[in-house]
Amino acid sequence: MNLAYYPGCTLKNQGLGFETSALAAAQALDIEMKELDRWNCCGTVFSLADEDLMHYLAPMRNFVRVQEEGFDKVVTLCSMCYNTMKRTEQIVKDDPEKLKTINEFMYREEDYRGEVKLFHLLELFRDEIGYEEIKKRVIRPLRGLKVAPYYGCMLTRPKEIGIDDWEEPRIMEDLLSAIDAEVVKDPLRGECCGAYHTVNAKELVTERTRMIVSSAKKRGADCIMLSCPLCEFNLDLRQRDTAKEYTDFVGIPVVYFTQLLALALGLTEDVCRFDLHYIDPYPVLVEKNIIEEGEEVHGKKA
Amino acid sequence: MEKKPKTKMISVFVMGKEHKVPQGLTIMKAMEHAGYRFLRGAGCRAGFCGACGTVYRLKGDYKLHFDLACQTAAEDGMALTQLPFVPANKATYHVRLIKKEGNPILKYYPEVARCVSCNTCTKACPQELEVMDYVQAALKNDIEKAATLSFDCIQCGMCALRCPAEIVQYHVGQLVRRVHGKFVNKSKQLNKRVNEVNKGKFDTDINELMTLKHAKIKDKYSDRDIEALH
Amino acid sequence: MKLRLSVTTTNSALLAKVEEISGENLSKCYHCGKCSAGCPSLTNMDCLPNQVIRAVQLGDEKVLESETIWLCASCFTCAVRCPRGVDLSKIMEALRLLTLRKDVNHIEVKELTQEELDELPPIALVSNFRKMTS
Amino acid sequence: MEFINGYPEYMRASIEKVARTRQSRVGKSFTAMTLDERKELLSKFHPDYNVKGKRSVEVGTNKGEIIINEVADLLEARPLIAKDSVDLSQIDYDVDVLVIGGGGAGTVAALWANNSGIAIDKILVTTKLRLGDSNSMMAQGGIQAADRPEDSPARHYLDTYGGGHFANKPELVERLVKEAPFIIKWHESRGVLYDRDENGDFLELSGGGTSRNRLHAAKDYTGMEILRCIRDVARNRKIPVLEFTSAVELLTDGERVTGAVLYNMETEQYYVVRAKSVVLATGGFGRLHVQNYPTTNHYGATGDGLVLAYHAGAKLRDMDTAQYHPTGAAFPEQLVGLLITEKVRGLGAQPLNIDGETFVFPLEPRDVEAASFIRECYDRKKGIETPTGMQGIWLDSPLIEIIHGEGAIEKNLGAMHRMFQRFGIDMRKDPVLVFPTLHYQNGGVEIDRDAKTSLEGLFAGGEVEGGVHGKNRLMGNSLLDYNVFGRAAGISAAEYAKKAKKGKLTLHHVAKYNDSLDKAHVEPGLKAPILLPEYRGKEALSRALEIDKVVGE
Repeated sequence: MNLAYYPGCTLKNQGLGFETSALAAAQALDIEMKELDRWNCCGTVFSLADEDLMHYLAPMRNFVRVQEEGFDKVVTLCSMCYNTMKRTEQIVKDDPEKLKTINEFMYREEDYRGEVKLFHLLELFRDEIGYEEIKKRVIRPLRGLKVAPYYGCMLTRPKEIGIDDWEEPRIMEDLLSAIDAEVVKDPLRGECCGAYHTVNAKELVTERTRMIVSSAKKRGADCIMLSCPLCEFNLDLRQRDTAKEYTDFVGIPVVYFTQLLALALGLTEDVCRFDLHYIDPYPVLVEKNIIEEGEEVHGKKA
Repeated sequence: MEKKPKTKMISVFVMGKEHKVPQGLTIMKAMEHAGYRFLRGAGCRAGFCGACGTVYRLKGDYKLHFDLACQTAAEDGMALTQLPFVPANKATYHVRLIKKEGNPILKYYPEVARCVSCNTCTKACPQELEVMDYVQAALKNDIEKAATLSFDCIQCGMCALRCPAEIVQYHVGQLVRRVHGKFVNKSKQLNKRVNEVNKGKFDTDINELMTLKHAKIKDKYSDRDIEALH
Repeated sequence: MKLRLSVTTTNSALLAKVEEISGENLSKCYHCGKCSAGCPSLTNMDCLPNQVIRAVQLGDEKVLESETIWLCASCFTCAVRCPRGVDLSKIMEALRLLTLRKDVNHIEVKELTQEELDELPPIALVSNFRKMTS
Repeated sequence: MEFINGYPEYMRASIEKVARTRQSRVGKSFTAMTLDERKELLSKFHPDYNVKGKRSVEVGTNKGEIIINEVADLLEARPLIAKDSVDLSQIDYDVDVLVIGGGGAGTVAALWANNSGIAIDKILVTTKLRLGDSNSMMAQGGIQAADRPEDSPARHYLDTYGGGHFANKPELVERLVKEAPFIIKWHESRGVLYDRDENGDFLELSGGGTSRNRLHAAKDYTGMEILRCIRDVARNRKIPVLEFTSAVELLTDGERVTGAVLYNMETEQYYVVRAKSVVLATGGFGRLHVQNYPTTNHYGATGDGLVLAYHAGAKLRDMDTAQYHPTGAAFPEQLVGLLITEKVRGLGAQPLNIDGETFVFPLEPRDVEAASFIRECYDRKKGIETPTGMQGIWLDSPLIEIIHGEGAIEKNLGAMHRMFQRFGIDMRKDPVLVFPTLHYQNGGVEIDRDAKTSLEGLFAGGEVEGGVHGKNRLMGNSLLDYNVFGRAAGISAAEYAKKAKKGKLTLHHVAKYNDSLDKAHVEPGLKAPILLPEYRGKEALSRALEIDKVVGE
């Protein structure tokens, strides 16, 4: 499969482990993903104003890059990138006038023809590889690990671009089943984490983190699994601030779906970069015999 | 010697005022020919210092052009003004204290996160740099790429004046280059040589040269072997 | 925030502008309150999301000063649940833009501390600045 | 005028001749000159050897010495301000160290004065244009430092001393070469991005007159990369800088330098500065257009520092020579005077006359090469005239790709290729037009190894000082000079300021100087320092229009 890969800015910063585990897992599944030579931040949030063409430029430009490099398919891991770019893909398909106006403004670029198709990596696993196939490739089943999948907003809403049903999604649950982990179904899996309010209204995010994490924990989850670096930051690092507010609060680790998949495919832990997480996932992974005690990775001893 | 034809005169509009100047001059020289004396708006006069950023439109064309007055030919009907100064805040930092982790650029220039990838900065760059790409590289913490792409920046500031996100690209470029410089592999032989000099390793040789008679040192100079010839 | 709604305060210019920016037809809303019921930011809001629509319908410009429009996190829960197909997230965006387009920021970037900037990932800054700075 | 591929139509006949003879010139070289031939050529055609280009100065410390006309004119000009034109009792700035000049040397001096214990608010930098506007910013080639195992500071000494015709001051060369590796290390620690190999060692090149590959470069923006980085350090430290403010006279108490009178060129106000010590870092004199040559120098290079120091009684040296680079661009007008690196000839491009004939060995020493170009244009009348009336010689750049293969120009001379391309000239297909250009002030205010001038309280660093380079500077030693002696001046000025008391502020030396001008019967006319060159009206056109009036007669 000939695929371009669009990382997004946070996967090169705090979310590095998302990228490294995804690339390693993809390789193990024989998927070739080529990072675009040139790409820019997608803008992270899709402009919701109908006439605000300026904010379509960033995602559009990335589609131009995909086209320039000779691909017609591009895959992304980050939920926010997925959402922003997918909605842009939709807009230019539905509104050729908008496409024309944007192309004219970006006169230094080649015209975007509107033909690139964007996938989320989860879709790729489900639809192109197939969970049955993934199941066959599992070397280290995550048996006994109780995982609460968390969708947040951007993977399933709005309906038109969701990668799964917005009320009853199962794409993450099915992946977890394929790698033999135990699914903890949490009613708050589609609730918003507070998103960018983490910058200016930390207390709002802290409260939502408490709700979402506590709910998953109450249902017996060992960890939360997600696909968005902003949700990850809020549900993971903001547990620190939650704990300051609620002294009885006990958190659980937050991991990316690619990290669990990489472990299941038998890859070494260093592709996961768990050292970048605030709540250390090691103890629980050791406890569930998924990682052997004493393995030293990135200076941290499990 | 071949006879050269008479030089044609062209019209240049400096801040709206029309001047007739000989064809083939730079904008800078055309303005001087017209009687302007630069204080601001001229520096190295060779495309290195960024003092003479100029914005102009050509006859009948809606496009706004950005160039250096010292490196661009005046054209007939050109309407121009200089932008010799750009109000821009420079962050204060100490490169010695900067860490690679996190995003050091966003720490000092958080407004980089406001970039909408409109590419207007790139269009405004007289050096034809991919300004937007280096700002984006900085955002994703690809310091090396940002340093490389911004290397030829002469800090004229046209990018910062055009940016709808109000980013000061050229200061961001300065920071990324210094941060990159901090983390590149350092020269071992340089370190060794500095220590040798400090210990006086070359003092005897140099003292000998300093006290040598004129004819002797002339011979020594003529006889020295030259690496470039090998 | 208390909204005083009356026919005399009706300002159809506001309604027209919001409909133009958002592309949404506000008169479709029949105030069932489903949007407010599912809104994750509700506890911090000074008026209900469907009250925002009502205010715009009646042209009350005070809605521009409400915290509600800024507390919306564009999670689209309201958008997917609306029985009338109104995308409230787009209306909220339009209302924010009416302030931002006057070159008024909702947050000041320079007030972020070095410690905050040290730990906040780019995704948080980019999204926040897009929603809250002009 | 019609232009075809960047050149005016009338030049095309000559360019075709060049193209026609190209294949037959491959692999053939013009014979190098004998020492006698060189001597004769130089004495007839090199601007430095032109007796009409120099004369004896009539006043001041160097009275009776032979000095370049344009400099002598400047020294014999009436001071800009008289003894009583400024109220010296109103002190506007009271500092420990005043640095005059905000280019490389001035910025380095200010930083090292601060490093040596002078508080930031007790330092003042004053500069005619903006901080950093200087020749230091424009240097392309590189900076010398003998840090490779096969090289040594002693070798660097020998190269520099020989290159300067053995007229350099040995103690200065000693400091220059010994501190060179330290300077590079200092730059490294501040984040200057020199070209390196994968191990972190520098990619070092050879320059004219260097016996080892010793040039540290940052692409072809070496000067810019160093100075913008150092300037950033100074800006982070918030060193006070007065921009667009020139020093117009030093102040003395009769025995030592105690401050300066500054002139705000925008508001036309004078400022009085009292300082315990003063660093002169005003750069060179290229904008004097010695013998009407175009120049590679920046807009403010008018030799002001020489004037200031001389009025106060400082000694100058080596003011009888200037450095001319043989290959400055001569066309298009927009690029006139800009440097075309020696590397172009090194890669095989031959200089040719209007008939496409070779007339000189391409790799003669710089002065010989330059003199032969002048002879070809003004004596043999075989130059190419540009639309603005300049003379030029073809440099047959397409030969480079015949010799080294396609792509060689973009790979080795990328920046220059782009520079010409902006004006529609493709140097891979057509030759480029060149003519010698005024490049560097070899001499200046004499200093000792601590950058002390002959005046108490006055220190100097960079192009304004003399003695480091003798009669000719080597490529890569100017960036080094401003760092080594800018630093030395900053440190010495700081140490001096720590011990010195505040002095009385007078302009008595100016009155005295005026008297000596009267006594020497020098006609009042020009006033100095001149601050900025005059380019209005016809002066806007390129120089070298009337060189034939002084050479080749």
